Amino acid sequence: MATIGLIWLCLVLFAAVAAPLIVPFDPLDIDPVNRLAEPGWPHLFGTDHYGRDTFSRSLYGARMTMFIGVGSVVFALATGGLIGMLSAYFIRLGNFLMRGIDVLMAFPALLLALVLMTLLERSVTNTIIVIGIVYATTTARILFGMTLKLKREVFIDAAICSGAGHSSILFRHILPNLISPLLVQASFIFAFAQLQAAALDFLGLGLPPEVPSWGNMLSESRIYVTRAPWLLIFPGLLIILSVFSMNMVGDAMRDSMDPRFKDDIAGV
Amino acid sequence: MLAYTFKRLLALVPTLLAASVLVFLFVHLIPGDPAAILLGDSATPEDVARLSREMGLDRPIYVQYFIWLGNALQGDFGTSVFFRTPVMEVIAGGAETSILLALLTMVWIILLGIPIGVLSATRHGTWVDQLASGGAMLFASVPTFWLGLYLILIFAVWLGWFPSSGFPSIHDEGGLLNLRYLLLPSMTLAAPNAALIIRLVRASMLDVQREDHVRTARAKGLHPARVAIKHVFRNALISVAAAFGFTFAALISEAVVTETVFSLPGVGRLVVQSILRRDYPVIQGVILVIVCLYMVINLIVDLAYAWLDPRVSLK
Amino acid sequence: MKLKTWLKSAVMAGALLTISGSAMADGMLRYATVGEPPSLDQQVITSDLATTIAHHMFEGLYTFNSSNAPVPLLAAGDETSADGKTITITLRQGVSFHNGDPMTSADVLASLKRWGEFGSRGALLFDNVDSVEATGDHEITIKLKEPFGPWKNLMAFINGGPAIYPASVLEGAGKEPIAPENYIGTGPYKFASWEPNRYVELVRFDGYSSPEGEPDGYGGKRVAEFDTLRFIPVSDVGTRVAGVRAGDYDYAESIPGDLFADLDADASVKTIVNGSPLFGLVFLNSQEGPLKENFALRRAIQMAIDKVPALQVSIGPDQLWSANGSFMPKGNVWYTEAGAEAFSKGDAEAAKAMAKEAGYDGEPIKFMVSTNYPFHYDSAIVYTKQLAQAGFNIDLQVYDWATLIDKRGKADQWDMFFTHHGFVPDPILISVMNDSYPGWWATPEKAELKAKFTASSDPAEREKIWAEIQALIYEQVPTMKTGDVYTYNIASPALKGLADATLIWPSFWNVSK
Amino acid sequence: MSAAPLLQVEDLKTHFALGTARPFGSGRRVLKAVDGVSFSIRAGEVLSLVGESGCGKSTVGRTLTRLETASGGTARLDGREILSLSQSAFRPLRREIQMIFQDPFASLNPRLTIEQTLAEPLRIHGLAKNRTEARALIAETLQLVGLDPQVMERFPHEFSGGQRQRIGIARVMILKPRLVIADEAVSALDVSIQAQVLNLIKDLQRDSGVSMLFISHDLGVVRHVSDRVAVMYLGRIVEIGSRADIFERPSHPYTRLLLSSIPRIVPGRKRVEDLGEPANAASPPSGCAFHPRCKFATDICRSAQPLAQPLGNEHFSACHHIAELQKDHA
Amino acid sequence: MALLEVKDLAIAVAVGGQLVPVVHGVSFTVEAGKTLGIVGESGCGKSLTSLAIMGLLEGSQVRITSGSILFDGQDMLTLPAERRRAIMGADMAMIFQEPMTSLNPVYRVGEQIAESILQHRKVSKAQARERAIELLRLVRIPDPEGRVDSFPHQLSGGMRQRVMIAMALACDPKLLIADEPTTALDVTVQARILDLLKELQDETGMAIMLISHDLGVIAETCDDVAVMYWGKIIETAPADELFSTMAHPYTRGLMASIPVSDREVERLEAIPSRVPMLGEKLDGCAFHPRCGRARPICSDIDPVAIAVSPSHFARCHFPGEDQA
Repeated sequence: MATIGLIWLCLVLFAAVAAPLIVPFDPLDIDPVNRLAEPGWPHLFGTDHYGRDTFSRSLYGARMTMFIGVGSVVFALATGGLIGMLSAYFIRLGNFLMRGIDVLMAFPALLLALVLMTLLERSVTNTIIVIGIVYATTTARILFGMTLKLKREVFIDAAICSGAGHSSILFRHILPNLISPLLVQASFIFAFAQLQAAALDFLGLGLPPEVPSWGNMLSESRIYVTRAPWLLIFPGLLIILSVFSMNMVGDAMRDSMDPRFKDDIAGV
Repeated sequence: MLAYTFKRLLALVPTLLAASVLVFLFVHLIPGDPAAILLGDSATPEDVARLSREMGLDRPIYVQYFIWLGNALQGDFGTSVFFRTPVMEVIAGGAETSILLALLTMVWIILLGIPIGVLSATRHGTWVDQLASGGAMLFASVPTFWLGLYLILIFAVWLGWFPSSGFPSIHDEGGLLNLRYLLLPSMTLAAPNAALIIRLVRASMLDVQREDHVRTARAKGLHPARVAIKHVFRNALISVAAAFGFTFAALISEAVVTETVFSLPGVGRLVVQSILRRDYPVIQGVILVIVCLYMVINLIVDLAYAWLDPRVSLK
Repeated sequence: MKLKTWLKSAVMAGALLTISGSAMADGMLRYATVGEPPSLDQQVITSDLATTIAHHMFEGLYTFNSSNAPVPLLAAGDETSADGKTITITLRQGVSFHNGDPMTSADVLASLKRWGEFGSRGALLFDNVDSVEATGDHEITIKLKEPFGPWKNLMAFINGGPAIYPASVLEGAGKEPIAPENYIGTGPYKFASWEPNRYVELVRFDGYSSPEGEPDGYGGKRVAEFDTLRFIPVSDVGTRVAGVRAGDYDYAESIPGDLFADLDADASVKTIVNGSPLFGLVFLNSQEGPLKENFALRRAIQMAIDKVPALQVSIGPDQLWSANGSFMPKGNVWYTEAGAEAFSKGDAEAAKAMAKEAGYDGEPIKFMVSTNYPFHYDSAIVYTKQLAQAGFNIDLQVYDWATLIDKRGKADQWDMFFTHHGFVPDPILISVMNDSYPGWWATPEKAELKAKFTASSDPAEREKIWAEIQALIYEQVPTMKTGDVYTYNIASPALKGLADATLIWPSFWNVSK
Repeated sequence: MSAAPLLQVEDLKTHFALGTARPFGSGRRVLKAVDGVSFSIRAGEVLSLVGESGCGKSTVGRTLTRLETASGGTARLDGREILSLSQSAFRPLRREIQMIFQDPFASLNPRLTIEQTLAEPLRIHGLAKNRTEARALIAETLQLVGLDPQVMERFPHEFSGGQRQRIGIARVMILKPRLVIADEAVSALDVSIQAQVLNLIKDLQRDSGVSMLFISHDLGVVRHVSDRVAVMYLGRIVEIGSRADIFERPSHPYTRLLLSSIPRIVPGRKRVEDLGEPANAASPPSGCAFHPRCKFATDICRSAQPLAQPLGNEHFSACHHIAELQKDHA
Repeated sequence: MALLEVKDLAIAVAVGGQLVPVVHGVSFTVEAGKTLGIVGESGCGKSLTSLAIMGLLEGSQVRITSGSILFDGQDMLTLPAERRRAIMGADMAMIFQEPMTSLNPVYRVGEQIAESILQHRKVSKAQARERAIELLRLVRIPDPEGRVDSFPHQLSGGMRQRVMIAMALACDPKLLIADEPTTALDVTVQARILDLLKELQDETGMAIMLISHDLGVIAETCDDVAVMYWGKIIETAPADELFSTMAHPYTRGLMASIPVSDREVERLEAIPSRVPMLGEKLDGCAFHPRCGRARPICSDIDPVAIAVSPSHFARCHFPGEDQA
């Protein structure tokens, strides 16, 4: 299952990178004569109400998916990860910082995103930042916990006894041990970010409407659910497949790193 | 127990205060003038400025905050700019829908999530498990609004089994039967969350299954089903209970979307609409109420946690 | 065992919930609105949605018949003095307010005064009014400074117009809309409740005194057939359509053009096209920025745009739009083609040359549009492409409506913005005629023509002056009309007595189920 | 033996706060893990600290290496007080005091190769000028602990428990410390491996002349490695003396209980009567903490804490009834 | 007839679809009323063997590949699940190494003991509770009426192990399997638990199978001893005979490795190299890589059990050689 997921994600990545080379039409090209054309030739996935080619837009949508996914993952991990790690390590600072995280976490994710989005105006960067902030909070929480645990590890005591300083302990001893849980966390953020971005698009507070993203495609064609069903089915399936794949890959990664599976032989 | 609850409630105060500042700041940084929206398209800037002044929107922001906070502490969140009625009344109007929706959704989540999760864990590794956990993963990957649109199309428009949208109060004509309006929305809302609960129940049961005391229970010669329910599930419930706090937060988030799709007169849609209308007092009020509610739910979850797990001491 | 009983009762409950579907509420009309009205105070609120609801409970002295001519509603008749400066209006007798009080000239006087001072469109008339007095229990006399042609049209237009309220309600009322508990009018339905976020509900007013005569437009006899009118906000258009199809609503407004063919063919819904079109307007900034006073550059922009593809993309089927350059629809007394040949040229080459001549050097032109109205956004996308082809550097800024309204009040923030305009019976009511409307078109040429236009009360002369004004608009380009849009609504076929076309706002007296 | 001890610990106290502070409460509950411990270690000497779980023996070691913060008392290394130094002032001194940890699976960073692990202390204390020099030192040390120097490229998970503990010892020995604190250094190992590592520790100690604080619960191991032994019970030393004194002339009821509880292969063991189970360190009994389990206990034991009484030859026992016990020996 | 007779028991672990043998044909017997000790280092298969006897390998990745387990004349491996469960916890009971985690933290100890009784005996809940209190008294828990309502976390490790024992004794078992019952306990507590087990055996006449890595514990408690190494039993003998004349070099090496508290030795005789892992591949005698006296034959041929005396067997090509 995870392999299929991985293959799909590679396809999405390929589409994202190669979109400008392989799209049959300009995704922004308006063609009022050919509007709402059914799937077929030359419009594989049909056209939308501007007469834009849905297939080309879908390929460009892969690009946005990657942008949003990678962008919010990087933002969330970089800020949330650092806050969580430092908070756990310098516990006094942590008590203060984590309080702030608590406050942010008291806001349900989408509400926080909604308010921030309204505040910042719609743009790709802002969408990434907003979703990044939302997941930075959970990442900080998780990393806080993990770092606290790692801090109690004996090898950290051993490093202290060797005379290692703060930065050495943080970046040489703690951080490398957080890499694989961070990767798992990254895959789930990636998946959730897609759904979150699509929901923001749907509420009209996500990416700018002219950007060809799967969420926008769904949002602007929701009234065509019976008139032109292909406009909802294709982007919808693309989102579901991608989120599903990412979740699968994340699951597989989590299972493979979980020590309890390794302990199976010795543990009975 | 009471003392603990009181203590916890007290500890919420600083968080709430910080949250209130954030809410206030966020809301006031949003571009757009409520006076302009209120007056409509043909109003002139002079009209807008005058109304703005009348509404006190021209005062320094911190003055506005303290006035608002002072009133909020007395349970007065101000008057809706848009509806011209007290914010509390506006929120109360949406509360019925949202609470009923949440309850009904919880019923689905519990009715679907727990049995399927238990089944999946006890049949670990079989096709039943793969179907259940794969299906759960799939449902967790579907955008809520997309699912909602199709549920309306299939069950309301084509089959005509359920109403498509809206929700007349249960105090209206029709009484409790009006709950049928919430069936599709609650299913939409339940789908991803039930999926998460399935996965969680499954995962925590698998975790508990590895624990030593389960081996002890099996060594007593108990029937596997009894071991699964009384020992594995009962203990797994502890971590599942903790997840209900998160589920609730997710529910609020997704309710915003679901209520919009189904045009439910709930609090979630109220937020979106109020943001679009720049109805500051309502946005502030609703968000603050939701934050409070969320914190209280978390407190209840903690209490439930202590009730489920005798190792957790409230003292 | 226990589980089984449980399941059984759950299934039964489920079945019950399903069966007892929409059998109830025959005496209730359920109307799915695009959103929530800001307030129902007709004097100060110009929202169409508010009027759709409110004109069932508030009435003015006049209203429009099906050919958009003003006819008496609360008035019984009127006389204008020979010099055209004194108007005497007699009121209908036996009309009572929803609170049971009889309507007298005191109420009318108070209503007109408040409207004149604070009403959205009151100033248009009252700038010319010398005095208003109650000259009898059922008589009002208005003295004008100069003869003023459009007075009756202004009085008949209830949207932002002189709805008649009891004098008691208006004590101390200012610019701020009156509160819901003061929604007391004379109409066939009276205000029942406003559940924020849920619905606005009106109920039949049993003491209603209807004007006489065959129903014609909004004029003539009005009979409240429903017990209750319920206006439910359903902001998602897909949900509105599904709701009418599924029988959850009897009527839904503002349906996208692309669904017209399907819905028209669908037996489970009835389509009702709006008789009076609305039209899009792109305003240009006359106060600041590159477009200020550069009429040549504005004409270049106008030259670049072909309105037809935008209408195709944003509206869809041909019968729902018309590429009409006149500010008033064909068939209307105000229809004129003056200047309209420049309406939709779409000549990129010519535009490029004109822009060069006007001294345009590629500086960005900020074009604001909102996504709240898909047709604004869709059109703007098409225009932006066309303008880019003609060498204009368009910076398309997409906001939500609230932000756009805020920004357009600040002259330094924009160069063009997209909005739309509802049908108005008199050109004086068109927003561009208002000097302080964002865009701030107030050239001396305009001022001169406007003064002439309002001073005349001779219909033929006023039509002629209007043609000149329209030509001036095409020359100075304070705004660009984008074409007429015939919106349509959908209704349950079960509704009886519904006209085939809506005059301006849907009305539900004389309608039953 | 020289008179000046290498390490002199006096009245060491390490207390932990239990739970979080209550907003309006009467202050925190305190766990007195170590509550007034004094001992000294001479150069080249092995002192064992023995006791059951929760008696605070590991906390003593962790406090001396500054992994825990002392609540009171002093510890002088070569006459220099180390407990009051700031962490940064203490860092150079860490080279002198090194620690071997119990769990060979947890004490090595799984993400670092053996070379990286062993090079770190060299880098920190500036003991190698460059990588070549460091590698030479590492190879030498690995050989010293009985490992092939080739293994330095590998990661910890590639080693067995015994080998990892050897690596842990190498990390300590590479710094040529003056005091090694071995905290249950062999208790996680299988019996056959435990013997190998014990032999190694003993050899290294004898060859380098390093002083050692050997913390263990296993009296067999303790008898095997120590010069002197201190027995701890609930945060205090109840008896301290030479190996021979402790094992042949135990002079505290608790020491006797411990010794008699060990299952023996040779039959004919006589058990000392045990009246109860160990008390909880968070709420220790009044007076002599051992009194609820002691058959000698009288009223004074319930009210007064016994002081350490000298029995000659640096043998001390903290018991009110030392005289009765002494009689037993005769 | 022996109470328990294990014959040629072989166990394998499924790793990635393949079965890796980990216990290689183990045979031994436990006589009624006697104590058999199984001793060995980690990974020798002693715990797997005991779990297999108890029937607790079901559902894991571990499979019993051959052999038989005769308990009271019935083969536990072919018995229908229903009947096997009727024996588990009743005639055959088990206690485990970790008293801290072997009790369900969410139920009171009384409920957990009563559960076992209610499972196997037709009694009312009140009677089961009475019996639970009685059992707590039997295992010398002070204030059993009060303790019966305690949660496990409110008890010390020693107390919890006593509760475990009480639970195991609930239905008067004929055989008690004790898997490292005192390893996690302090030495003074261990002594008390071992004493208790011996006393209970005297009172009830049950047989005990005691699994431990600690030769001292085995020596103090057991009548017979089996020594395991790498999934095989390499030596069996009555306890006194084994500890006086050890025939297998591994047993001897183990003995010499232990530092004891009653005498001083200058240097321990350690067994070189490392303990092989369960499932590792080894040819010939499994101990030959660590055996000081290994000869060519030892690496080629796996020795069979050779009788050193009528009741003493060792799997060594040269048993008893170099006996000190």
